Amino acid sequence: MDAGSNGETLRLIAPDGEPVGDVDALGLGEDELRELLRLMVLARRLDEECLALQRQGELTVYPPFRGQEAAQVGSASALGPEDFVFPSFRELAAALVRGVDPVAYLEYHRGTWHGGPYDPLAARFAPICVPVATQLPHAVGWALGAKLDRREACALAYFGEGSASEGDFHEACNLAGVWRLPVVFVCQNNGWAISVPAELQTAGEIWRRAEGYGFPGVRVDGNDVLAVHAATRAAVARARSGGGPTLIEAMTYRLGPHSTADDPSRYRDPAEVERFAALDPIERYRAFLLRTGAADEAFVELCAKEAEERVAEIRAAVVALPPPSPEELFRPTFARPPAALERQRAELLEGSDG
Amino acid sequence: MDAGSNGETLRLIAPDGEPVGDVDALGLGEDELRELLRLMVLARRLDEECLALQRQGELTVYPPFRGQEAAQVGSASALGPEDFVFPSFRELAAALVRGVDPVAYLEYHRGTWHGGPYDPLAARFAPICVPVATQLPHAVGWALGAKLDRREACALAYFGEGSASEGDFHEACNLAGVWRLPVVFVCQNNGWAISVPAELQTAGEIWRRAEGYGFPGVRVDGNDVLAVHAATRAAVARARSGGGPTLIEAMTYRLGPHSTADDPSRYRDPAEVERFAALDPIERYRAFLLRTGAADEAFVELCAKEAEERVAEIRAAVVALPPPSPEELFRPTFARPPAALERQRAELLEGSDG
Amino acid sequence: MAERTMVAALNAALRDALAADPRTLVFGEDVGRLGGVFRVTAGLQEGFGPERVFDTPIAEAGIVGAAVGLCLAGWRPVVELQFDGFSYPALDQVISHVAKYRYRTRGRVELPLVIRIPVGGGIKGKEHHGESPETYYVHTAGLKVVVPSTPSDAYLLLRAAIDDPDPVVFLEPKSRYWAKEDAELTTEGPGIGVARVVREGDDCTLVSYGAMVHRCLEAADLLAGEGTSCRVLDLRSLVPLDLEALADAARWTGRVVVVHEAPRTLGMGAEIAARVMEVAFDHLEAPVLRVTAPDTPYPPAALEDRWLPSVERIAAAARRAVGYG
Amino acid sequence: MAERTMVAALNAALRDALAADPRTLVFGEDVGRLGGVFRVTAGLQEGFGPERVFDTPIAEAGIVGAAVGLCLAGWRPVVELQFDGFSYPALDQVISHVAKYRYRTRGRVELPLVIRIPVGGGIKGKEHHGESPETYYVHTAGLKVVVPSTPSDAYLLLRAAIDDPDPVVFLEPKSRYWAKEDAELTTEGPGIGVARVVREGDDCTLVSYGAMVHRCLEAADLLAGEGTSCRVLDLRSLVPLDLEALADAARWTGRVVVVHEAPRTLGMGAEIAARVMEVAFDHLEAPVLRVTAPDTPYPPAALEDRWLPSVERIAAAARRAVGYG
Ligand SMILES: Cc1ncc(C[n+]2csc(CCOP(=O)(O)OP(=O)(O)O)c2C)c(N)n1
Ligand SMILES: Cc1ncc(C[n+]2csc(CCOP(=O)(O)OP(=O)(O)O)c2C)c(N)n1
Ligand SMILES: [Mg+2]
Ligand SMILES: [Mg+2]
Repeated sequence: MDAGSNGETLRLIAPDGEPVGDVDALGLGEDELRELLRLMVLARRLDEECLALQRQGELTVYPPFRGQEAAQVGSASALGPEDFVFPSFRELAAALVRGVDPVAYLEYHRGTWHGGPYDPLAARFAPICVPVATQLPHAVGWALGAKLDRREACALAYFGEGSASEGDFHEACNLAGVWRLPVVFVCQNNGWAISVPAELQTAGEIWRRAEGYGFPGVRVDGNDVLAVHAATRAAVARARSGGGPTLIEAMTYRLGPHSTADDPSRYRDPAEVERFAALDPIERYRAFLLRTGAADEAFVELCAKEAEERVAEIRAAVVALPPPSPEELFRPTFARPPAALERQRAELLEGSDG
Repeated sequence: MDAGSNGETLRLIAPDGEPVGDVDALGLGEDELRELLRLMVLARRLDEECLALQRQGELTVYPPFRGQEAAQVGSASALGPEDFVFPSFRELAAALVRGVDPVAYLEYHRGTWHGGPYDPLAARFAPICVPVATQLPHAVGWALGAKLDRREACALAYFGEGSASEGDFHEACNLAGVWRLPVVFVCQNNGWAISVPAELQTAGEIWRRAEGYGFPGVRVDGNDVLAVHAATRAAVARARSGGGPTLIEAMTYRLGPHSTADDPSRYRDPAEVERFAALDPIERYRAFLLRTGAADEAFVELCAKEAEERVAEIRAAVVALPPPSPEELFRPTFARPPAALERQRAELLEGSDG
Repeated sequence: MAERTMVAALNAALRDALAADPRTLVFGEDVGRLGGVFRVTAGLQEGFGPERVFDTPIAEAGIVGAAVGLCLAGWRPVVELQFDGFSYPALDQVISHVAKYRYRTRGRVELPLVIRIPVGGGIKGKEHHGESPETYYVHTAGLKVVVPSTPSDAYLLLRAAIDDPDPVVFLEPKSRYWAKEDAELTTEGPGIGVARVVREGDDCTLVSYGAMVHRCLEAADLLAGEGTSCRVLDLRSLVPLDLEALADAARWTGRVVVVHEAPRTLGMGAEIAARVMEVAFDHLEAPVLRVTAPDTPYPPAALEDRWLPSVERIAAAARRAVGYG
Repeated sequence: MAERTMVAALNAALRDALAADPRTLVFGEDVGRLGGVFRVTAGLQEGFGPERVFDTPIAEAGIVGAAVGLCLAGWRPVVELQFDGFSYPALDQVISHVAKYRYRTRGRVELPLVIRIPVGGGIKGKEHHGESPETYYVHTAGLKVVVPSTPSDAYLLLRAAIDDPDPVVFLEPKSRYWAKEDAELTTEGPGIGVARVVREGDDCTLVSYGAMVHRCLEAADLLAGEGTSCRVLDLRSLVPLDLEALADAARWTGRVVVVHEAPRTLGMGAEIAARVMEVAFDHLEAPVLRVTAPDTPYPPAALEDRWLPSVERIAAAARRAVGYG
């Protein structure tokens, strides 16, 4: 478990599915082990469907997460119901794990609502956050609030290796460190920030930055769902018991384009993509489960079938989403709206500006 | 020399003046060694005079640097004429070393001009910079420009340990690291940021942050002028030869108040101040010079006398500084001012708005 | 009524708010042990403990971002940004999150937070210590923006801001911090969104807020001696803007002069002029005039008196308005 | 004249500027290898090498701050901030340094830098991708602020901005990026600070800039069919503002409608209304009306057409102005 913080990359399953670490120490039952596959398969199927929906004009720009299923499922599955997730904009898989209603979530990509289409407080999943790294201070604030309330809960914040170049990353880490707050910072290093490769983003290693803030950093194989889960579980336990923050850097790869508006052929070598496609996190984990006997082929098929059905339902619900009412241009802005805004509403919606 | 980067604090002179490191390796001649004392004595005398001038109403708020003379003189003296300094707001000693006209500099504290009262390009000393850490990206940009020009020169940027909590610190360090730029980041850790002690500012050690950006960090005894000089010289040499940035954390102490508007008795123990006063950088270095025979008592007296004379001149010139002309409300704003601004000028200065 | 400074009134408001609601927190740079560089938070850490009132590292974006997260955890943060010029690093958090969070979450997540900022010039400060940043906040849809001009209003409006379910940017005119005035500390009275006629008059209305209200009153005194009667309207809140009070004043006096420290272009005077024209065009007997700083950076201390609106410039504008046409 | 998009015109301007002056640099997020998320910098890295045209880490304050330092080293940086909503992290550097550096150094240090920002809505973008941030820049004394509405102006004004010795914030209306128009790529013609009458008319003036100029032209067409003749004034630069052109238009038509995408309060319309009143009060036959977004955050894509000024809203306002009184 401590491998990650010595500069080695924590790994429990080799790319071919062979266990290479102490998986038993995790203490996961077979049900729990299988659940991780079910979630990853569902997430991938939904991701594919979102791409299809986008092509069909049912969604606006969509950022696929293919290749990052283990990083998201492994980490989000280590949380308890009291914990709170602060996502960036590519964490649909994590949202699924947390039980966020995917149809509500997809209102965001359909363009019928903004980053908080679901109930963030009920889901314990903050709004989808596009200005990169700005969600990190929010996680810190929430964690401070939890600490002041003496709650045994932690905040988990997702961000990309590109986002880690922003000032907000630094301010958030430093505050979490000096206040010893229950925050788990999960960096999904997927190799690319739109067209910029990680080596043009920083000359350092992101997990190593934690030391400068006085807390541990670990690097994990982000395509190994158990390694991610193990690292996150340890970090969550430390956070909840007053041990302070942890920075986890999950090394993974963005197999798809940055978003449906992006054309990666302009900037990256398809051979690189093929190399990483061979390290697919789902295939690896499926092989692991079959090899260790934790699951059989029937289960694998069941996962696929279930995912198919669930995604068909989601799809149907998404294309049937009603457009927002024009009243929504105004209503959510203030709890106590200024009188002048009420006048603007009347002007705009009732044409009473004549 | 490498002590600093292993977590040890680089020190060449013990607090009692005893050499404890390889001073000869520095290769400084006796003239050069003596010059450092001369500069520190002059700086301190000027600092004292500024406090007096402030009390007499001749300066507005003034931030004294007493206790930090070695950190500033040791670092600034390691630069060549081609290098460029990006100060924060407490670097009058560094400015003196660089040959900035102190009378022009003090226009800032007299309230007759802003942070750039001297010619920053001629002095190779950027404007005094109050919004903390915002000068660090400027240093990075300048260094990028020097690198593109293939000039063997480096930028040296000063900041405090409190300023290192700002996002701009992080963005600047990361850019400098990934572009391998000739920048020396000098953190004067003087223990306090106004009323906030360093341990409430960060749980980490600032010099250690460098590793996360992929370049070396060193910690030096900031009250040891030779240690600071040695660390800076090494960093400057590396920077100029394409080796990239270095982060130097100089451990020192702010013996005075944050500024003349501050009352430290509200937040810090006088015993702490006494403890650090006993580690005075000037006394230490004077003892070293006398002990090693690099200087004698006559030189020490000469320094004091020269400082007295020079400061009297500065004082006389400062109190005689003319107020700025009201035309200066407008003239420096644009090289090509908008016509509307010309109209505002006429309105305001010629009362032509009647 | 006792004589009090605005600093004392603000301190009392924070103290009473902390006492009234255990979810209220006060934090920022140097607000704890020191009690703030202006002493607005003096004694609060002693009174409420270091969990309710605390110092932060120097990280304005982090401070405001943490306040957002605290709201999600059910707290009511009151943060201080130390000076106008040091509020800018937090602008991204303010514009992208504080102002939009309720909207983005369809009204499900409220941010009952207050951002206090000492603002304005006139204290012979260094650069970056005399800025008037209100335009940045007023233009940002989703925020309320409040500026008291007296100790009584400082108390009442800060209590109202802390109680408000929406985010409030609370701008404190630092040149008025130490002026003693008769002041009552009460939450009863006109709240956020209501302007106040601080002097009645018939010939011209001087519209202002914060420190410049006092200069308008001086100008009104001066003009009274010349036989010109000025109404002085203290806006008190810039968002919401009290359009009734503006319309009343414009209709009654037919002449309006707006006064503020911020530079002219897209300073608050632009909005007042536009609104007055919209609501009272037929009553206007002169263009709305603006007495403001010029469109230049805040000058060095030695020049600030020339830059800031003076009593004489205000009076001259009022004379021009009254003599117009 | 050839048909060109604004993207192509901007690309040509950058290319020609890079060729004209070896001190010119182009950098920002994804501007190098990719050629920008809008392809404005396509091919420039190939053409001028990775020292003159390069990608940066995601660090907007760092990018703008580095540009300041590059100016001190004698370079002329042209930086891109990827979207309106991601320009805010750089506001502190812009307000505290870019706008003030020349002033603070008594005119000794010039910052000939250009900050390009794709702005505005109407492209069914996600939140933070449809903002109109001009007020933040226009109010900040020390900056020039330019907004082209056509490919020709995009070329001419960007070349002028890069040549300008003062810092220029160059706002590119992204909903016009891909519209093809007849365009000439020339540096000859009215530069920064000069507005353009893009349609003559006598009854009412529609004042706008950027994308909304085209909507004003459509409204003018519609109104022409009703017998109302509208002048359309394209401001082109918001700082400096062409006061002569505004005064001429207001005096001639007596009725003025300002149109912009930004929310109403302290949007550019406020300044136009105030200025028009100042320079042409006696000629105004109706209040200056503002057709703008409401004072709410940019809405989700499904609602943006309701939020943005529509041809019909513009026409309605013009009818009100013309029928006033
Ligand atoms: C403050 C800010 N600047 C720029 C952008 C534009 N942008 C969107 S995603 C992205 C790349 C993010 O890279 P990374 O953090 O590695 O996350 P990934 O896309 O790989 O998931 C950029 C630059 C943004 N969203 N926010
Ligand atoms: C962005 C910003 N925030 C706040 C301040 C107010 N301020 C001035 S100095 C200072 C403390 C700086 O501490 P440090 O960096 O340790 O430098 P020192 O004062 O010790 O030299 C603060 C908070 C500022 N100048 N800039
Ligand atoms: Mg990435
Ligand atoms: Mg310090």
